[in-house]
Amino acid sequence: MQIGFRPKIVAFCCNWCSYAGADLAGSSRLSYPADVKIIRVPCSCRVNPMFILRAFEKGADGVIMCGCHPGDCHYSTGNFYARRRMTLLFSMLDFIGVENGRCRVEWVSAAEGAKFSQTMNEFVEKICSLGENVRLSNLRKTGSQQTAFTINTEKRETHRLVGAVVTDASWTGEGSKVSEKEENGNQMSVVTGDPEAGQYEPECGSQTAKTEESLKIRLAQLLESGKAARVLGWKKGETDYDPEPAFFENKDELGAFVYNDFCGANLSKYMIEAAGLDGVTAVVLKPCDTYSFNQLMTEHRVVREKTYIIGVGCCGKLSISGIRAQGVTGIEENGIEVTDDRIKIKTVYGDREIERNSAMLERCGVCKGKEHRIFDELIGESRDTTICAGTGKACGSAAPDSTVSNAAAGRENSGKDQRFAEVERIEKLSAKERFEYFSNELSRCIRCNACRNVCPACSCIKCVFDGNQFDEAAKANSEPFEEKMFHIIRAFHVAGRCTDCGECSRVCPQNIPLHLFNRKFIKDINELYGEYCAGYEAGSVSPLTRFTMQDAEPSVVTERSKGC
Amino acid sequence: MLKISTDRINELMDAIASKMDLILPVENNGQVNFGIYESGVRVRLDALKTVKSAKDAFFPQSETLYSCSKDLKNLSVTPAKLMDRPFAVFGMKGCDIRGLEVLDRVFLSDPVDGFYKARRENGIVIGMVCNTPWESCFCKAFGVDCTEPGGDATACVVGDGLFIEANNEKGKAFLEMISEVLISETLADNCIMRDTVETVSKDGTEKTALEDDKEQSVSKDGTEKTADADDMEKLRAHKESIRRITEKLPLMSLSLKGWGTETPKDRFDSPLWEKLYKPCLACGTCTFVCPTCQCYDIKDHDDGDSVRRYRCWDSCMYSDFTLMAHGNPRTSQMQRFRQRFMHKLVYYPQNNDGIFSCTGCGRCIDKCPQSLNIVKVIKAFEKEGKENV
Amino acid sequence: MSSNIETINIIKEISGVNPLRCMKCGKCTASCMAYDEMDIKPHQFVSYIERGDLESLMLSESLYKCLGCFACVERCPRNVQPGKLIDAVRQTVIRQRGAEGMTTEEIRQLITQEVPQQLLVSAFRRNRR
Amino acid sequence: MCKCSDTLIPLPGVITAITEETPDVKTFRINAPEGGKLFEHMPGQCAMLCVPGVGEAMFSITSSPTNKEYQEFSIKRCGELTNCLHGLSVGDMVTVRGPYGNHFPVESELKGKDLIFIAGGIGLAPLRSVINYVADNRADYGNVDIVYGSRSMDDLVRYQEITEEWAKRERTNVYLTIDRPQDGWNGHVGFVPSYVKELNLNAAATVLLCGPPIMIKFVLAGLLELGFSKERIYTTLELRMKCGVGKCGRCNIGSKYVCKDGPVFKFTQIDELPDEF
Amino acid sequence: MPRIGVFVCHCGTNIAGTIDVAKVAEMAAAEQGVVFSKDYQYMCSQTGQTLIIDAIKEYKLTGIVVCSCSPRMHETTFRNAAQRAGLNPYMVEIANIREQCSWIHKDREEATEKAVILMRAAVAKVCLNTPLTAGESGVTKRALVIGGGIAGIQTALDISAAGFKVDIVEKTPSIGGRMSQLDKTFPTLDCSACILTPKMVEAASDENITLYTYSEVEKVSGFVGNFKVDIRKKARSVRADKCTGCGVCQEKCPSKKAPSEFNRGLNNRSAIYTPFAQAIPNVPVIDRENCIKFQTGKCGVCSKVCQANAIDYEQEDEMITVEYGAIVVATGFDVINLDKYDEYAYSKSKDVITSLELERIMNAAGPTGGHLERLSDGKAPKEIVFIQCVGSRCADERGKSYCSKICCMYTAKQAMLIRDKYPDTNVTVFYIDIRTPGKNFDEFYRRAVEDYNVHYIKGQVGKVLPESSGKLIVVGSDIIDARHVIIPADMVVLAAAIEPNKDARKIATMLTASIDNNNFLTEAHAKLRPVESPTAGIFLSGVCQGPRDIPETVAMAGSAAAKVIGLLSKDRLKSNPCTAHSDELMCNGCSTCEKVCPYGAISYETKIVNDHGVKKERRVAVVNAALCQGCGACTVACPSGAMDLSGFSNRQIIAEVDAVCR
Repeated sequence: MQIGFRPKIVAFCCNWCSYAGADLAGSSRLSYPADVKIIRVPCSCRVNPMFILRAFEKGADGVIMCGCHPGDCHYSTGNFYARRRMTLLFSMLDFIGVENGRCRVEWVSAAEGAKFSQTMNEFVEKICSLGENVRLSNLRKTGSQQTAFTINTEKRETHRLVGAVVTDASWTGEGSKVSEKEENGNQMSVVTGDPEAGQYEPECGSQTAKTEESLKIRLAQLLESGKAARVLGWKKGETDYDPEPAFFENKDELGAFVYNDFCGANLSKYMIEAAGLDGVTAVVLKPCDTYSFNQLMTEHRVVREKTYIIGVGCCGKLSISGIRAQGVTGIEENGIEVTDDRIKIKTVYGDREIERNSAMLERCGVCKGKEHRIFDELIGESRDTTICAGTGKACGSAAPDSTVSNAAAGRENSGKDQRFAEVERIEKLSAKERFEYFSNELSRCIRCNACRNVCPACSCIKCVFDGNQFDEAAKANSEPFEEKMFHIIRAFHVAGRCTDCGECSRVCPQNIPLHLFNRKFIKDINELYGEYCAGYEAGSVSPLTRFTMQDAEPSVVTERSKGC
Repeated sequence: MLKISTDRINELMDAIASKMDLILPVENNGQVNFGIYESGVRVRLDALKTVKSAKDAFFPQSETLYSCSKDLKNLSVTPAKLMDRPFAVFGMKGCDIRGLEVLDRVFLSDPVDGFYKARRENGIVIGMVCNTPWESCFCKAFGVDCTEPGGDATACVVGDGLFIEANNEKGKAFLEMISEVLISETLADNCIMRDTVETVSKDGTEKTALEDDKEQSVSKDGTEKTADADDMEKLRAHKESIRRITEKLPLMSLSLKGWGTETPKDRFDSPLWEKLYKPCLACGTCTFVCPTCQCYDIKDHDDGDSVRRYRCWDSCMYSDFTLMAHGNPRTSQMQRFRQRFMHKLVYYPQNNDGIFSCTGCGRCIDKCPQSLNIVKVIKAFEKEGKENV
Repeated sequence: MSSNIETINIIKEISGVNPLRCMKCGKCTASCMAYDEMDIKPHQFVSYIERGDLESLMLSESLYKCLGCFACVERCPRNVQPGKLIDAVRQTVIRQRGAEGMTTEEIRQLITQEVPQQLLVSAFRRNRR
Repeated sequence: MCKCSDTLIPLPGVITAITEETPDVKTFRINAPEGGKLFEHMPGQCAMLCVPGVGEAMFSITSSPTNKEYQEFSIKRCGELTNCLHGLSVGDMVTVRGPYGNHFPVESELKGKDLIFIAGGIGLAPLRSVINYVADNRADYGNVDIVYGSRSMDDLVRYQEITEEWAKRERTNVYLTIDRPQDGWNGHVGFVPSYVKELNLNAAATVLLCGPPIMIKFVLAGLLELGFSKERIYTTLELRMKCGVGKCGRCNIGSKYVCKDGPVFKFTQIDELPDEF
Repeated sequence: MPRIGVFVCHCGTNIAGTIDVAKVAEMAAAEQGVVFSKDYQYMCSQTGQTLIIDAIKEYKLTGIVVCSCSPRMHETTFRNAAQRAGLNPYMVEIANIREQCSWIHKDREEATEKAVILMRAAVAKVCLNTPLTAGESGVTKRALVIGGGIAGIQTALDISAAGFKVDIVEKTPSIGGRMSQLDKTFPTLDCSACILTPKMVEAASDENITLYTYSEVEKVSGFVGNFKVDIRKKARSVRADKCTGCGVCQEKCPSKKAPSEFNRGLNNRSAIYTPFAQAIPNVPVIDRENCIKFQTGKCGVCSKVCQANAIDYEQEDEMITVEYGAIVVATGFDVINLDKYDEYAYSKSKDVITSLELERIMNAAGPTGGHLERLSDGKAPKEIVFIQCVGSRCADERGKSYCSKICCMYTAKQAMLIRDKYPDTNVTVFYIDIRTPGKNFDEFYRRAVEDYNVHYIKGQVGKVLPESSGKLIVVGSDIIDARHVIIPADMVVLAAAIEPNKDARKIATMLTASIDNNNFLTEAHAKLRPVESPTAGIFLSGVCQGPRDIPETVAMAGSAAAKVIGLLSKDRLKSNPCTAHSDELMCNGCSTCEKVCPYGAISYETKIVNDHGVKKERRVAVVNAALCQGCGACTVACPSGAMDLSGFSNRQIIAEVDAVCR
């Protein structure tokens, strides 16, 4: 413990029990260090994770939250909710590498003055042993308010840069010899498989085309018969890989309708706006989009009666960034031809052929199952697209639309366990490595809010980061910690509501694996509070809005991570 | 003209970095962005497009303007220090450099933005010839020649040689500085120093200055480099091949008829905007990756004892961009969507004698979550123009 | 007297007894099997230690009468453990007397049939420390 | 035109006087800390006032350039910053930067012309600097009519020099009106547009018009009926401004930036712009 | 710009002793928004409050911060002072620099620095306070008393005397509680039934009081003034309106093997029983476990013999929901379980009994008809030994750490009565200290020692050895004469410790009243508010709050009744103004907050919302301020931050966090 180090500790005490316990410790003269400053809140359930992150951001070295013993809460259920929220928050803070001794929850009743002072003494001692909150303060001091790389105008240490690693990138003039990527940079967990992998029954490439045809006919009928005032689907873009979501009002507009392997956008978020228009809107939803629609229905954001859902088969969606990451550029007009396990691309630099899985979206590799959760009719076949992380080959031995047997969202399909493989890999890293990993990833964030605006669960009319209620600079990282706070708080707001549709990672221009935050929360919820899949059926109650008497204590995070 | 073999790039970068800060395309977990050159960093000169343009080096995403401290009653304002040290930005492509010229017209026009001006004066821009233009590039439509990027100096990689030629005085001074460092570092063994007296003319045909410098070609390790003439030939052939490739790219032949200064009056009220804007999410991706977006916001940040006012990028697509206390002139997303493209293709050219505020880099095409972009807007109006004309 | 205080502290340390916890209820003495042979009763040990009167404890017979059955430790409502205190004082006496205690040879002769088995067990236990 | 090193860096200013014009409008007199004016400005120009930590906004400078000792701003309470400003007291400091925007063409087109000032509510503030400027070089201008209306009696911004001095000056007449009859008010009652029609002002004069958007729309229609030409009707527009120098891309109507090419516009210019304000 | 006044209290030397109050006041002056700061000796004194009132008027303050003791002590005092000065009472913030700073830190400089930080946090918070007016809520003019012992009865009588309706809910078939099991009471030795029965009759006949015997409280919801309580009236299987109380059914009932709880299991009772003769209501209850009719379906003797045919086997439990303004907990106490005390052989020998069992034996209506006899062989005991503090004042987990307060007095009473009625019986009492803290208590004890020659031995009993001859060898020690005491006793009476009723914790959870780990309900303030629970509207009467004897219980019952009367006499109650409110511009109507609200205070409506000129129909949350208690669970559940809590708003807490971490 550095000598002379005076930790800054913030204590949130609930007015009825722990604040009274603190007073009792005071009146019985049971001393504890002066570094602890107490903030009174009506109940432990009033402590918003933003307060705790704000305290860390403003230089606190430790934050402790005290509340009544579970069952004794003056508001009867307050501390149960607080217990769940804090457990998930501490688990996330531990996940990004903040030493988990830094935050703690303690239940202190009004009669336990001695316990209060003893807890405070223990906590201060623990924080002193951990020392100053070096990681976060470093981030604040070095990362000045300019973005990480711009030269700050203060002094520049002249030092001889020896041995800067320059990649073996080759840049010869004619015909780009592209440096082979040993690990597909932006598709975190999808490993490029070898060509002769995967044996599938039906020709999927042509299957999507068949689906498109039948979709067009059916949608035209819907518009014709007046059953639907408008149709929400995808419109053909300039090239094959950039279909854009669009509303179609009449038959001839449907000519531009397209449904191909690049239609990755989740259309359920547009249904919020469509709920305001009069007449029925027919919408084309992939299996993973229906989870989001269910969730929006639970939250009364969409109107079921004004929606006609066509569940469309899905063979796993591709993204151009997957193709680009393999150095394929200069694609000619409609030069992409997708078969079920290969993609043939005609480019100005010669023709290329790549593995279909390598361009597939990360979420399709761990698909939750091809069963539509809500639909009025089904068109087209799906094909299992889960990829075993280890072999990279498709594990989909099951029939094309793998049925989801038990209620826990496809525990069967082996692809599902891979969903948390990446989270588990990071959890095994040491706290320091985790912090390095996330600082590095999130330092690329340019605060463009694409992840927030595309997310069907993040559908607030006015986002808390836009208002000045928490006076956060929504647009710029005036404090580098804020990028992390933005992403943690966003993940927290959608915890229990996020259907893991993977849109946030798909749209991130800097390809930050944002889905890790949401999956970490889903994994924790499954482990601590029982298997729960948001949107599995409409009307399900999110784990953060319910509790049981025997929930795990927040200290479970410290025990669990005693290992690494 | 400086030629250095590609596997000695490391020393070149060290040389530059020892003198001044160096910013160049750097890879971080598969994403190539402009970043400061320091040890342990993966340089990716071969990457065509970075996610964010190098605009960040001259007009940073957030930058302190001044901090104002208050003791008891009186306020004291201390402006932030302007950039006073030279720095080099290596590897900017033609579209980025044109983006800088577009920004110059904004920030260097009267009244001059001091912060931007200081960075522009101290910054040395080393352009780079594009090696593999993507299909989303359409810089030719805006008159940007990707083989002649411009900037203070232009670098081009041909075969295993990296050629850097100075385009102006600043570029020349920069090359001299490098060559001194390279000589002093006894690294000059296989790099030929060329001092081109006058700038190489655009079409690169007659280079009078080159002939008489031939005897200066010092090659320490004794391998006699082939005459520099065929280097120049290889360079020209390489540029020619790149130009031929750009012809074949689909979007390069985009026509801008009906935009810029001769935009029809009623384009503002055209019903087409209503159809085009629908999928837009109002996120700020297109504006934050665009090399020419100039809009910024000024906000406060309370540092405890003093208040720091800083400038940060803002996006006209955000809902609170024009929000005032008593209302908002642009309430619907359609108006904001229209404003973005009208500014790029109509208002800016009207204020800056016809130069478009778009350089055709194609970043917004690559990065828009819902695949909306400026090319679709132009083509939509082009189609609409054909129908009812 | 000063050396007294140190020894008392050592005794307190060995026995781990905090005499202040005693509320003078006398239950330890009531539960003591060897009550009659003891000149100083277990509860008095606690108050003597508290007062610092070590001499009379060192000279008292009780040290050798205590069977070490720990009934007093079991019954004490305040968890004062007087039995351990008696052991500690006996240990101090042995330490001060130097090593000329009985040799193992002499002990073997004393052991005859009538010696109760419990005495042997507690004897060995007592001299273990 | 501004002393500071960069247009975005403000100068600290101290509030030397606060006069309460109406329940929600106060006029702040601001000087440099060491005394004297912060900077020179032309009538119609504005400046950015900022309370550190609260916010910054553009306010028109209501004092005339001919006034050498101080600058004045009339501020209506309608947002977070204005609320905070209204809470300040004499001696508090704010930061000011400017002047920004163009100004009424007092030296050029207005010289020697008959002038009509039509103002509604807080709209009188920007016009007041022109009125005082014209007052100080009275000879250069023709006769002057001031038509000023407001919702109610206590919403009338009573700059004393206009009602006392100006009403008495030759070739000048001041017409005040309020929207609805109110006891204690014996002046004209009625909306400004209808009042303008009643006064049958000389159609050749140049009009300087400023007020809430609905009032401008009706007054403009009325003036056109009376035969005024759009060429000679000026107004100031008000949009969200951040930089004040036409760079932050926020206050544009079509290709024109209100803070740089405006805020003073002729209606002919306004017609060319798309109606997006 | 807010104009804040900061007042730093010396609190005599409590604060000034460790904190440099002048420096705190001086640092306060430098804070943004503070226009006046002063330190004074006693802020809560009259002069202190006038200081505040004058400063508010003179400096036109918009908010004040008082750095003093805990807000739980004087927040209302300073709020009233502000109100008297015309300032909204909720523009007052308290910085707790006594309990949480000066009292617990020694180093003066460190404590001063912390006090300054706490002051800064309070100033930062008060700058963002908004004036609040306390809402009003109605008061149901009816009280509920849980527990029908002397505490419950007395409380009910006092409340009904003021004209309010009261309901008593008693778990056992009759009211009377623990006192009805006693024989005589100290110090006046008057017979317990004689003074209790009139009270029970008075309670039964009082038209304001309704008795719900053999009933339990199931669920409590609502808040002070508007409690809604579900009461389960367990099925007695006897029609109360028809039963004449003749008692024939009890005699004739063939099943006699159930142990009588009233007589502490010393004798048995019939399946259909009334606990004791003077039971009120005198209506028997069928104990379904032991009733042959219910177990096997064959018997039915009681319905045959009952002339009033009041027996009704089909009677089921009945749930009723009643609204109350106030609730009094009077759940009483029980004797601790002595199984772990094997040294006294309580579970081995029938002659080792607890004092309460002795009361039953001495009582005329008891199992032995009032004759003092040994339970093993029925002979009159000649040698009785009393053992005090069995389980009390004991630090290990077998017993209780506190002194049970009443054992010394009732043991003296019992000893005196035995010596008086059976002069030839020898009584010995082993004690640690005799505690007789009351009027005529010590004199009563001296009479037992001097007039009735009870042998008091200062010492404890080590062991009680039951011998085959029926004798109990009591082995104790006399630490005054330092002698080993061995008494061959005929009977050993243990003065066992008392603990709160087993259901106290269940009821406390239902009422959200706080409770300590000895299961005694915690009072709002140990000295100043002993009969109220911190939860508003909940009052404590009797031993449920701590060990006490009958006179103190009756006194406490009266005080609890006075508090209840004070509450019920108000027509409108000031409700907590710090309630949640939703900003309709930001509310998504996603009903996440409704799921976490413990009081169901949130409902939804679709209305036209004008968002900066754009009018749209939206589903927005609406908070019912009367129901909302201001816990804040909804504010954190709400993702968009639309839901905020006045008094503890997001911006205020963020400002406090910033001030603390600066």
